[in-house]
Amino acid sequence: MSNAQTSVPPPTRTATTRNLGLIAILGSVVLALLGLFFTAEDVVQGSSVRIMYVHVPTAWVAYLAFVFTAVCSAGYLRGKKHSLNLDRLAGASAEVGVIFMGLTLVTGSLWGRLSWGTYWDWDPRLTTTVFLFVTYVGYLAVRGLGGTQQQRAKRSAIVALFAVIEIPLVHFSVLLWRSLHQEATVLRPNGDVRMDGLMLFSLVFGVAVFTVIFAWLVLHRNRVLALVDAVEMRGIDAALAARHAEGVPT
Amino acid sequence: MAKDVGGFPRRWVCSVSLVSETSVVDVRDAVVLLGSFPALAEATLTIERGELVVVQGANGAGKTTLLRLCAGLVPLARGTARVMGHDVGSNRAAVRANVGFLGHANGLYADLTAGENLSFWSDVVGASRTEVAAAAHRMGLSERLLSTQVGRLSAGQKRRTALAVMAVRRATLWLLDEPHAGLDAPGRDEIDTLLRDAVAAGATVVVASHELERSASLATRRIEVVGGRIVESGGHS
Amino acid sequence: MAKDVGGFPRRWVCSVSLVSETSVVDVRDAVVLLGSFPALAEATLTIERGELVVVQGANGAGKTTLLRLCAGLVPLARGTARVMGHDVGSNRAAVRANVGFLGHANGLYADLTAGENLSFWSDVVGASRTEVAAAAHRMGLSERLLSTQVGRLSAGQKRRTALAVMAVRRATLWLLDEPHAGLDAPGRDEIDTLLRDAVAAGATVVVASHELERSASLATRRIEVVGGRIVESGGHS
Amino acid sequence: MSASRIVGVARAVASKDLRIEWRSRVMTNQVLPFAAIVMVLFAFALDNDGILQRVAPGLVWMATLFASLVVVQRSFAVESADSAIDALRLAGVPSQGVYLGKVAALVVQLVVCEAVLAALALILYRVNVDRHGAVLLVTTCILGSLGIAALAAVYGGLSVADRGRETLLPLLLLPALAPVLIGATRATESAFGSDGARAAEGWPWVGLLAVFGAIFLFGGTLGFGPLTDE
Amino acid sequence: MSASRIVGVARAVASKDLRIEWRSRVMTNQVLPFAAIVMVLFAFALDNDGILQRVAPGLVWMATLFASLVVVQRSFAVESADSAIDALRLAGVPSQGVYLGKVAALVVQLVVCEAVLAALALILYRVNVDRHGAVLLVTTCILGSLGIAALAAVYGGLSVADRGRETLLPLLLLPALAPVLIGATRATESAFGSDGARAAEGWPWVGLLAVFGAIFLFGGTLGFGPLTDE
Ligand code: HEM
Ligand SMILES: Nc1ncnc2c1ncn2[C@@H]1O[C@H](COP(=O)(O)OP(=O)(O)OP(=O)(O)O)[C@@H](O)[C@H]1O
Ligand SMILES: Nc1ncnc2c1ncn2[C@@H]1O[C@H](COP(=O)(O)OP(=O)(O)OP(=O)(O)O)[C@@H](O)[C@H]1O
Ligand SMILES: [Mg+2]
Ligand SMILES: [Mg+2]
Repeated sequence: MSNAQTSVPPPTRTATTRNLGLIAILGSVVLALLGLFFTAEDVVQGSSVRIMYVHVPTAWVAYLAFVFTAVCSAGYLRGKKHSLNLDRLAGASAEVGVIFMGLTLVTGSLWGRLSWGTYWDWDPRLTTTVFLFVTYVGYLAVRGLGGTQQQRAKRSAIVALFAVIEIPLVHFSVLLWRSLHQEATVLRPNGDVRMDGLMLFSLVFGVAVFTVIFAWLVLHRNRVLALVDAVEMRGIDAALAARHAEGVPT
Repeated sequence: MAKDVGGFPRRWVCSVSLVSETSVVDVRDAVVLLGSFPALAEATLTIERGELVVVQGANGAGKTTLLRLCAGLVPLARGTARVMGHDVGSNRAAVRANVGFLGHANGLYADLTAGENLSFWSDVVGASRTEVAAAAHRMGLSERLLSTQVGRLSAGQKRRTALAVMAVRRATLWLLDEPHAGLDAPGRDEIDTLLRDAVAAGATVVVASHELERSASLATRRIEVVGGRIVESGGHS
Repeated sequence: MAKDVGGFPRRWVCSVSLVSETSVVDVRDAVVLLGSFPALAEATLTIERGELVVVQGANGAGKTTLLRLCAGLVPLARGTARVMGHDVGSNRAAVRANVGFLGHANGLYADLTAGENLSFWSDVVGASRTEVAAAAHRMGLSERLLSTQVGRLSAGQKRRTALAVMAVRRATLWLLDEPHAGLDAPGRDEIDTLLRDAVAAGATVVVASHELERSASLATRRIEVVGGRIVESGGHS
Repeated sequence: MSASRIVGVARAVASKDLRIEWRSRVMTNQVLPFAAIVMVLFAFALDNDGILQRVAPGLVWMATLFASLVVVQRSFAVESADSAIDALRLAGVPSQGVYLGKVAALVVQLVVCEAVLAALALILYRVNVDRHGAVLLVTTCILGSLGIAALAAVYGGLSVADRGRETLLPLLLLPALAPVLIGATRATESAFGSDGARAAEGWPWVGLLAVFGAIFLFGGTLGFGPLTDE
Repeated sequence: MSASRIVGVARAVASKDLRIEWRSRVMTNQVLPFAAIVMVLFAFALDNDGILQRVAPGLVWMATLFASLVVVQRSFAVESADSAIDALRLAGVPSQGVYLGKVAALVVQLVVCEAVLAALALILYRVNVDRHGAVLLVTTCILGSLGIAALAAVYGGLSVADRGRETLLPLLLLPALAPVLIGATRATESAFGSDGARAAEGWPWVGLLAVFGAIFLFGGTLGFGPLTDE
């Protein structure tokens, strides 16, 4: 049943992936140049505003990754043949998403240190970010529970659907949190940052670059996961042989 | 009105007849992984309706796993398994609805009394009070025992309660893992009668057992599990 | 140096000889209450050193309770009970130090591997690595099983591990509650040999069992528990 | 599966769970004393100024969260202890029935817990609740419990399937429940009038809780079967 | 019973318990996440004014208390699950050895838990600890854990003896531990400098903790055998 789905996956050495990789590298270089040299310093924040070109794209692409995970999971559950490939895509996307969300946390903390003088503040969005991060760490833990590959796929697909409805729930409830009461404590200059054209362009460009990096990583990670599954299936053959030998009296 | 066959309600027989064209159990090259260990390693087995099959084999050979596979409790890694015409991989609910299973554990709630356990399970499967009372009586559960918390019963009394629960269930395929363990001599005889009656009423019974003498007299067929495979399959006795 | 008798270290024999003047078990009119239920109701029993006594009786008769009383695990409500010369009521520590007990449960830690369980218990009772290895080998525990968590073993493999733990212990009085349950045929034979060896080495063995044929060949004496009393006591075979 | 069958199974499961709880008193002897001592100790620690009234709602719901962890773990430990879960799977009953029964029993236990905690808070922290506040409080408790129970039962079912998996439960449950906790705390603050909040301000939060409850219950009813079905 | 035998048994029991914990990760996956989320939510709830720093020590110890309940229950559940406790009783080992082994394993787990919680408090609540404070903090953690573990193991042993009795544990343990909790909280407050307390003020509390620890440990060593011996 699942044998066919775990045969050796197609190679990633296709023109598309290679080009994606190239674009990702070039894009990163351009983004670094834009961010570090061409964009202006911020009036208030000085040079530290340059963190934004990593911070914001990683956050948004992490959201994207989680949504993609959910889409793949729904596809897995709806599909007649329960494609393990969709499941692996979901897993790969969540892994990359967790990494990006982690990057958001790290860059945010560093930025916070520079602009607020502290690594952490009890801002709603920061708290949201932590909850989401933990949620998807939990999702990855569910993937690691063991069992057959189809079991893993089914379980984690359902958990992914639960997790993704948490994104808006967590997001809005925590935003409402302050808005109902005192709001002045929010230190972060949300929309207040005046953006000139180049800054805005760099930000959008950053998002694009990180999206390409995301796609590239997911493609490769997906292949690795497929290989891991295939290796697991091969391991079964050896285990079967050993098991059969048990019956032979010594 | 449904007439009883050997003490069992007629509806069992009816529901069996719906799928009588195919084998009750049809397992082919089944591989079941527990962790990464192939507890069943390409096992192949066919059981026809009305058989009383005794499964033997060394400790760890895979008897329990075979029964759990037939009950749709463990996933299949490779091969095929059809039980009562339903695919165990894709249509577990249908399989489970018609299977009665008694494992090494009793599946009872220790905090509830034996009577409460029985009536919970009968509520769940929709059995009547009289069926419950009959099953309890059959397994020798006195009023005193029925009102004692299961956690306080002796090992054999627990097993008897579990068997009563099993008997209340309207299963067309009975899967029992060492049902004799812990029972006294009259209890063992009672089980044998229970299983024979079930077969007479049209059910199919698979019993894993280490008691070779006892099972020899009970079985219509004996099979042996060795190293995760069914290697030797005796003919009908 | 201690020389072995029938595979068992000499020191067992020595420690037995210290209390050889009295009966190993001497229970008189013992009443044991579980909750308010008299699981033992004025039971009287004497067992001499070197006997291999099989205890039979219906489910709930009180066999387990009798064994637990001899092990000093349940308190005496009335009557007297002396085990190896020590009063079970007042000097439990002395009783327990010389008793090996295997109940319906295995007493193993499910999260530890079989090997870790064995070495924990041998550390606790002070047995050597070679004794442990010998016991594991004797009970058929392979390297693979020894490095598998007990919670994942099959029912019989767990029982084998528990028996290996039991064998590692230097008991002078062995109390076993249905040791055969769950074991395959070779395992059952192995236990019988183990018990006979223990008796040969000077230990005393009490086994509760429902397997009448098997225990008949094993026992030097058979007793029956009926309604919390020992009513019928066959002579030495 | 017919709806009446689902309801029947749900009722059987819920009453069984409640009876077991009644016998074993895990809630009364284990959860409530802990929660109570936490509240008392806080009362001691933060006596002097108005902090207490401010913390009270948060404490009540934190304690409820704790209770829900213990209770849901227990609720599924009972199923796995002697493999009753296998028997349930094999009874051919609709998993929706089992799920709804579990949720119902959890809700009852959590509401009891909250009632005790809220009463404690009222007494210890000298909180005053007017009639409007009382209505708000009761609604909050019921909807909050529903949201917690609906999600806890799903993840509890996932974690029961295999030995050692139960440690996953808090990891999955806690971040997901954070919004419920926040909503319930906010609504309770309004009911308690902490920080000068007025009861009317609490109703939007109650609405949020209702949404959570509905979503989780719906998702749970669909997802419980496949998740627990190994 | 010779002292070396006691130490040998204690070591075997402690390492067995720690290994089981290592395998099952109840502490890391279950207790710590809960404690952490409690601290996060509190931080979130009580952000603006200086309350956080004031509550931090209390929270750390409340979380430790919670952890100790879970851990000690688990520590004895492991013994009763498959009746290993019977085997332990029958092994002819000195009960003092079993007790001390249990206590040692508990102390290790609790200290780890406190370290994490204290670190969290330092980061999340922006508490500053100077060198003197750090020494005080470490001493407090060790002695506090010892007191909790020494008492918890006794009552844990009592509660394991019979089915259903485990729910008694919190009821027995919590009131008895209140003084330890208060002492430890006060000492930690001094270490954290909450409310302008100075580190030097904490040492008398540490002395109190030491006294508690010693008394409980002594009493436990004597009482554990008779209490668990059914
Ligand atoms: C640990 C600290 C931080 C975390 C976890 C964090 C997290 C996030 C997240 C998750 C987003 C995406 C929000 C969304 O679109 O829904 C975001 C956006 C953003 N963050 Fe941060 N952040 C942190 C610190 C900071 C700091 C210190 C600044 C600037 C002073 C900052 C400035 C921004 C800006 C400008 C955006 C994009 C605009 C927007 O809010 O939509 N962040 N951050
Ligand atoms: N997670 C695991 N890792 C390694 N081996 C495992 C795991 N789970 C199960 N096993 C092995 O799989 C086999 C399970 O066999 P099963 O329980 O079906 O045996 P059985 O024939 O019922 O034996 P018994 O007669 O003892 O009941 C055992 O050999 C067991 O050691
Ligand atoms: N708390 C209690 N309340 C009422 N009856 C109890 C209680 N605890 C134990 N019993 C009864 O005490 C008896 C215990 O007997 P015991 O366990 O010794 O039986 P046994 O001979 O070992 O039976 P088996 O062959 O089933 O193992 C049982 O009849 C049980 O129902
Ligand atoms: Mg088996
Ligand atoms: Mg018994």
